[in-house]
Amino acid sequence: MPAMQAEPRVVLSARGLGKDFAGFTAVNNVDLDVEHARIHALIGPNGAGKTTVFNLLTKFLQPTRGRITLLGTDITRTRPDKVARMGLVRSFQISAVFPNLTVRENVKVALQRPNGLSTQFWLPLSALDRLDARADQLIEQLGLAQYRDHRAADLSYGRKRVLEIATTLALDPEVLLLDEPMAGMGQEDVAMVAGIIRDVATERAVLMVEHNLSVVANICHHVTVLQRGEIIAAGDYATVSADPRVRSAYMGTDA
Amino acid sequence: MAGKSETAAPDHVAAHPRAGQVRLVLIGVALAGLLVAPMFLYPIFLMKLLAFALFASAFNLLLGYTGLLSFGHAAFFGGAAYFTAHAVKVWGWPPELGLLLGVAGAAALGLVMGAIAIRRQGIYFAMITLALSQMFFFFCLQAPFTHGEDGIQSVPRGHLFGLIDLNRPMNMYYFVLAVFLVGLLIIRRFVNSPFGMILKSIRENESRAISLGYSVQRYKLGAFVMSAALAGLAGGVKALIFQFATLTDVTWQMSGEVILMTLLGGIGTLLGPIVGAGLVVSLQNYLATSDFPVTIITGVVFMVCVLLFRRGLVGEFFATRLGRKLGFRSES
Amino acid sequence: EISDGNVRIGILNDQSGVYADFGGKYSYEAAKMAVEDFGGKVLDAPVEVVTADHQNKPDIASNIARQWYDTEQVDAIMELTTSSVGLAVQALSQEKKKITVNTGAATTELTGAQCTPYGFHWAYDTHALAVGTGGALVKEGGDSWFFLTADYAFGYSLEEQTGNFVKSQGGTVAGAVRHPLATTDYSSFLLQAQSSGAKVIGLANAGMDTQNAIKQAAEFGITAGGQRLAALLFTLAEVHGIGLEAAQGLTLTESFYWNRDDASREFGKRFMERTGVMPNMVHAGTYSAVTQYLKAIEAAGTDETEAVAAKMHEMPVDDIFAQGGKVGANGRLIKDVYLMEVKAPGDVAEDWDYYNVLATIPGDQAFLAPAESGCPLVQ
Amino acid sequence: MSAPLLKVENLQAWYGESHVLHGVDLTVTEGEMICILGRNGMGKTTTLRSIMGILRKRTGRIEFAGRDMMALPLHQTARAGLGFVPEERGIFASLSVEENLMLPPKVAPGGMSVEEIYALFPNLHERRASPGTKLSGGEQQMLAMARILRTGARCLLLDEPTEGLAPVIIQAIGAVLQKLKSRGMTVVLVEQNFRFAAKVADRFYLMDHGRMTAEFPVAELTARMDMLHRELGV
Amino acid sequence: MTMIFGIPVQALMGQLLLGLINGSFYALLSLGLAIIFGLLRVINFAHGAQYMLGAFVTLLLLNHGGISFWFALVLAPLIVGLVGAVIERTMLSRLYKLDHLYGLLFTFGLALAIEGTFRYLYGASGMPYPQPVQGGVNLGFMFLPKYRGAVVIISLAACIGVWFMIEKTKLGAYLRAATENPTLVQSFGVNVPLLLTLTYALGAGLAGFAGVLAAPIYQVSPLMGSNLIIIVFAVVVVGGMGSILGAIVTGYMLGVVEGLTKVFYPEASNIVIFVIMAIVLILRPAGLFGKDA
Ligand SMILES: Nc1ncnc2c1ncn2[C@@H]1O[C@H](COP(=O)(O)OP(=O)(O)OP(=O)(O)O)[C@@H](O)[C@H]1O
Ligand SMILES: Nc1ncnc2c1ncn2[C@@H]1O[C@H](COP(=O)(O)OP(=O)(O)OP(=O)(O)O)[C@@H](O)[C@H]1O
Ligand SMILES: [Mg+2]
Ligand SMILES: [Mg+2]
Repeated sequence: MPAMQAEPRVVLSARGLGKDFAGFTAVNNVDLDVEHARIHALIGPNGAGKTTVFNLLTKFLQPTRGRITLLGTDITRTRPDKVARMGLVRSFQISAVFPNLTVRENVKVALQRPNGLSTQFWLPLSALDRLDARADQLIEQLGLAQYRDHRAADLSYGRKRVLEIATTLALDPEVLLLDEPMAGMGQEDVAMVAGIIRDVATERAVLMVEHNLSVVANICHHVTVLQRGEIIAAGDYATVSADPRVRSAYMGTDA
Repeated sequence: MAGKSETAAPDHVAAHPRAGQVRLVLIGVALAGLLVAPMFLYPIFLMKLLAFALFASAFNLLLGYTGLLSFGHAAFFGGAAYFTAHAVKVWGWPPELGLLLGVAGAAALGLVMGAIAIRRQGIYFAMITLALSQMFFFFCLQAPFTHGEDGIQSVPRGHLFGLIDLNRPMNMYYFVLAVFLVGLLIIRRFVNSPFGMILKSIRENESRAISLGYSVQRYKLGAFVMSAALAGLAGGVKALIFQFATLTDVTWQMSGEVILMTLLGGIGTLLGPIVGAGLVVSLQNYLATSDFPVTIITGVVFMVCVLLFRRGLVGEFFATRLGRKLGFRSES
Repeated sequence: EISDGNVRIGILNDQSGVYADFGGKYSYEAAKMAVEDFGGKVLDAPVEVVTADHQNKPDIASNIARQWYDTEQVDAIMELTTSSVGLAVQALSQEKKKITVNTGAATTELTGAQCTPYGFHWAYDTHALAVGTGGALVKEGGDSWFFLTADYAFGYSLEEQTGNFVKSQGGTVAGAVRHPLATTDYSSFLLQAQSSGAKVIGLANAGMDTQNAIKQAAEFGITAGGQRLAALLFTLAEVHGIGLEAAQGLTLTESFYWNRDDASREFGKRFMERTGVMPNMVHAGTYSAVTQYLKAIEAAGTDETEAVAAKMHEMPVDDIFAQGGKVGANGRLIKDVYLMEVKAPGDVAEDWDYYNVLATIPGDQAFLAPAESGCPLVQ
Repeated sequence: MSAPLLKVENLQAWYGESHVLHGVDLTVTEGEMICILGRNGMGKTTTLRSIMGILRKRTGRIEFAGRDMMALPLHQTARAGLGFVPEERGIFASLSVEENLMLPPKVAPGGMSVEEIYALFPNLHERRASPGTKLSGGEQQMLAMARILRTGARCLLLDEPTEGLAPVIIQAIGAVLQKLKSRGMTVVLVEQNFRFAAKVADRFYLMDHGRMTAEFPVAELTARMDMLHRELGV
Repeated sequence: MTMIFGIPVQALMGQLLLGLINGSFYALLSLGLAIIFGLLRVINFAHGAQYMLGAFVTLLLLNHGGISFWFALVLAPLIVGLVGAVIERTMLSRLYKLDHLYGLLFTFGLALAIEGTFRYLYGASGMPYPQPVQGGVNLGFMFLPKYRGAVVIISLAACIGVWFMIEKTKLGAYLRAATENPTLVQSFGVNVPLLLTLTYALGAGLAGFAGVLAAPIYQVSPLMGSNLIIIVFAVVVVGGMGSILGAIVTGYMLGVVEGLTKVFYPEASNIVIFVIMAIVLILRPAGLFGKDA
């Protein structure tokens, strides 16, 4: 569907994307366009291939078929760290932080790269002090201020997810890929994170996998539904949730 | 090598406000001690100690700060010893250039070995470095320039910058001391730099570091080459001290020895490897004249360290109240 | 006149490895015996013997030697089994201006290109072995050779000199294969030697290495297949080690045999009482070397290196080990060596009576003349 | 009411130095399904891990089927009839799905048969030959539950079984739990998904900072809605 | 004489056969290592020492107990296995919770201590062990000592037996699962600590078994294992760490390759295994038989 309305606003797009694992097709013929300043949801039953699509887009996996374009550049064969430097940053389904660094250091690790401070092995650590202000601002924004100097490992699961989002935002990415950002979070955190996502999406594109349908309904502009690796529906939430195939494959009868 | 399930000691003890000054005084005392030591102790022994302390510190740079356990560092240490010895003895190079060649050679070797080894992690990495260094060992066994079992003997120490006669023990000692201190400063800066920060985060969570846009392999390789080069510096110096380059320095037992020194002193502390090297070298010296084989003690110390003092002597001290009061921290 | 009031002699050799029987602790005993026989004192200063195990590593050896000289007032180091160690310690000793008397190592380099004014080579060398064992076998028709060589200075030297000697007698060398020190499995080397078709397989190694090679050659039916083994460096200790069953018929060269004359028999018995084994040429050579060193100090009236070395070069050697031995300007002791054949088990009259002496090779044939040795000191 | 099957008194637990449980009391009767509600980090998971004996640094009393569980080594707790489904699922990468399923030894008769399990979770049947961790997150959750159902455990400790699952699957799991209940299985459920829990549980505990702060039967649910909204932000 | 690439066929066949004999030892040792690594995630650096222990026990049994080789072939591995079990129970088992590297370091120390002790007691030089089977068979291209032939057959049988036990039984599934998450497996009611002890004992016992077989060929010496162990590590890496089948196949294969190298380019025979290892790592980091990590 929306494939053809390719406007200049499309920042990340995939065409005919496919991935086979030893004879098993996890993703097949997926077309996707992620647009600037919009939140795009990828939903579907477990095992539909959502995380795999993420891995393909961020190049953690090599696609078997298809092409991926980021900001007009073909990245089908690019290395994952390069892709990240081009502005496509992801979070992980299983939370990913640097456990023995403090919350602030976690954020600063991310801030270091765009600031060109990462390869300097001849500078003292205090060269990083100038990142403190920006780091603290992000920490504050995500409500982690009181944990600023705690080791990430000591945070609860939900807070680790929040920290991960903070780290991701630190890179100020063009495209943000969030894999189940609300999983394992309490209700108030969900609301807060949803709000943050909505805020940051005003100046960048967001693609997220989420099972929390009320969040999807509230903040996502566009929804793509995957099943068995293929797209079965796409459109805004109202359209998609009315689709009988989606209802039977994913939402169940009383959603 | 962050012990997976060891919880860090709670950071309740705040450093004493004057801890910084106390540490400076301690460093000053240590330096003064090093300056006068050769008046009281056998200079060759002291030089050996310094060379190994530098070697262990270089090794720790890799293990303690990137979590990469190399079981092949002897290749750099012993390899550089050969390069330096050959340059000085056969080509007649001055000692400083010979050392430079050793460092460059070790770095090049590190680049090749590292490029292959960093493709894998953890235990695999250790095994691969071990095997690669063993390959280098057999190369050294057979390459004509190393003179196989005979080694490169009677390496001249020469004159430093054409001026200072290194054949005089005191001159040689202060030269070795200077090299050691410079090496240490380089290491210190390296780990406490923005680059070092990235290394640390890679150790903690590699795929997250990738997703943040870091080319993890290059950072690791960078650290590996740096560590190899410094190990090479130590090896080159050792060749000049003993006027000998030999197979002993490229064996895997040597790789094990440097791990022992680091582990015994404390992984991830700047001081640990130095203390560890000091202990191991003294022990070997002490036992060299007795009938009792060093390897038994070495082995048992190894086991005890792993089982009981994983933080090492220095690490354990840092973790005590006093250590924390003084504001010491270990990195792992 | 005696520096630091005493004379210390270091016996540095392999005490736990493949050459532990070849020299080892027994050499230390021989040195102590020599000191006791000399009266325990020279010029009224006590004489002491210290010892250490160098594990066949030249670096360990040179570190020990350095420490002995620098901190433990050692005046001379002797024995020094294995050539790589011998060369390393001799070079270091020259720098430190100390005397070494080598009884354990074989290479002619010690008194050849790398000779020093204070270095002496006492018991035997690769040239003597080549002339002795090599010559005997060529004479018996073994005119094509294949070498199994220990991969270090000693092996090369022995292989080269024996090969040259064989060629000079009209024989050929079919090839050689190198094996690391302390190899346990010789099967693939032996197989190569076998397929070379050479009549003689020259074992250019020593100690336990040679013993193993001989045993495995029997296991793989090599001797049964008609090829001969030449154990180029094989002494009484190794013969005892593998037993007469395996060793019988071997031709070998030694510069000492305890059962040769009354003096040697008397020495052998005393040595046996102390150690439980009969001495070979290394042990007897060490006894002789220590004795001669002490005599030289006495003659010089000082233990100052230059003076003692001069006396050692000048004085003839006459003791249980050498009769009328002369020391060349290159440091080489020139004395007779003996070609032996190992007896069959049935022919042995008493314990340790393992040899038939086939020939006595005069010193000037067995050893290179100082002028031909390539030693830069002899011009 | 029959005697309690599982009884926990004054349970305290520590992670290293940090004191996480401060005296948990809990009773579950045979055939009952209870649910522990609570915000992140309040100690729900820790409670289950302590009961199971995976977390060894603990004090207090734990009694199961009349036996004192505190002194039992870990492998004996399962033999006593407790089954645990961890939050992180714990699927084995080096085993195939089927091997994962067959792995836990049967500890008592009365478990489900493999056919029943496959009928319940068709996804697993389809992917039975592939390596365990190559399953999607949801499939792994199913597998983690499925393999305990085989063993004949009398009491299941389920840690957030619906986390990350699609609504249809959640419904399926709800149905499974109903079915288990009808067979007389005892279940201790830890949930964040309050709507789901409301459908299956008989009784609720509310957990806050390492203590149970409230306990009420399902019938009082509507009456307590306000309090729950406040406590959980539902 | 027929030639292949300028090498007499006779010499070629002979070296191949010798390679196979060496390969038997590689296979047995790497099998034990792979089992211990695969299931305990411990790189057993003490494997060489345990191999040496097997040989020494055999020698001591003969010298002090008059126990024959064939009986020792059963008894010595059991003794070594028992020693392994004690080590695992009292010390190694404390390290599983930690980074796997600690296991490597611990066993490294253990190896030094064991070898040092034997060196202290018996010296560094080898002690001969009489051949249990005398004589040999003339194969035309070479004279094969009967005993060495037997070694190939015995080791092959042992490898297949162990492989079958681990890959084809439920025990194997427990072991593999326990590698990943021992606590969870234990929470299923499996006595994991015991399982791990037995596994380590099995691995050590296999090393001891190889040691017994080696005694008559290679001399019993304290350092016999440390010379071999690094090569065996390379074999395990090439085969794919933890892959049981990989360890066995690669063991024989590399033995043969090494034999071939001795014919064509003898200088490289020490290095060839490591070269192969480097190439395999570049092309297939997980090893020939390893699953992608
Ligand atoms: N391995 C650990 N080491 C140290 N502290 C821990 C560990 N695991 C959990 N904690 C801490 O213990 C407390 C209770 O954690 P627990 O996992 O039991 O909470 P929970 O209620 O299950 O939360 P969630 O809903 O996020 O799973 C938290 O504060 C957490 O930070
Ligand atoms: N590396 C792999 N090898 C083999 N199969 C895989 C691999 N990774 C994923 N799969 C399979 O691909 C399918 C899609 O998995 P994926 O993780 O993308 O699902 P998902 O949509 O993210 O599900 P969930 O919502 O449960 O996380 C699953 O059936 C999974 O088993
Ligand atoms: Mg997913
Ligand atoms: Mg939890």
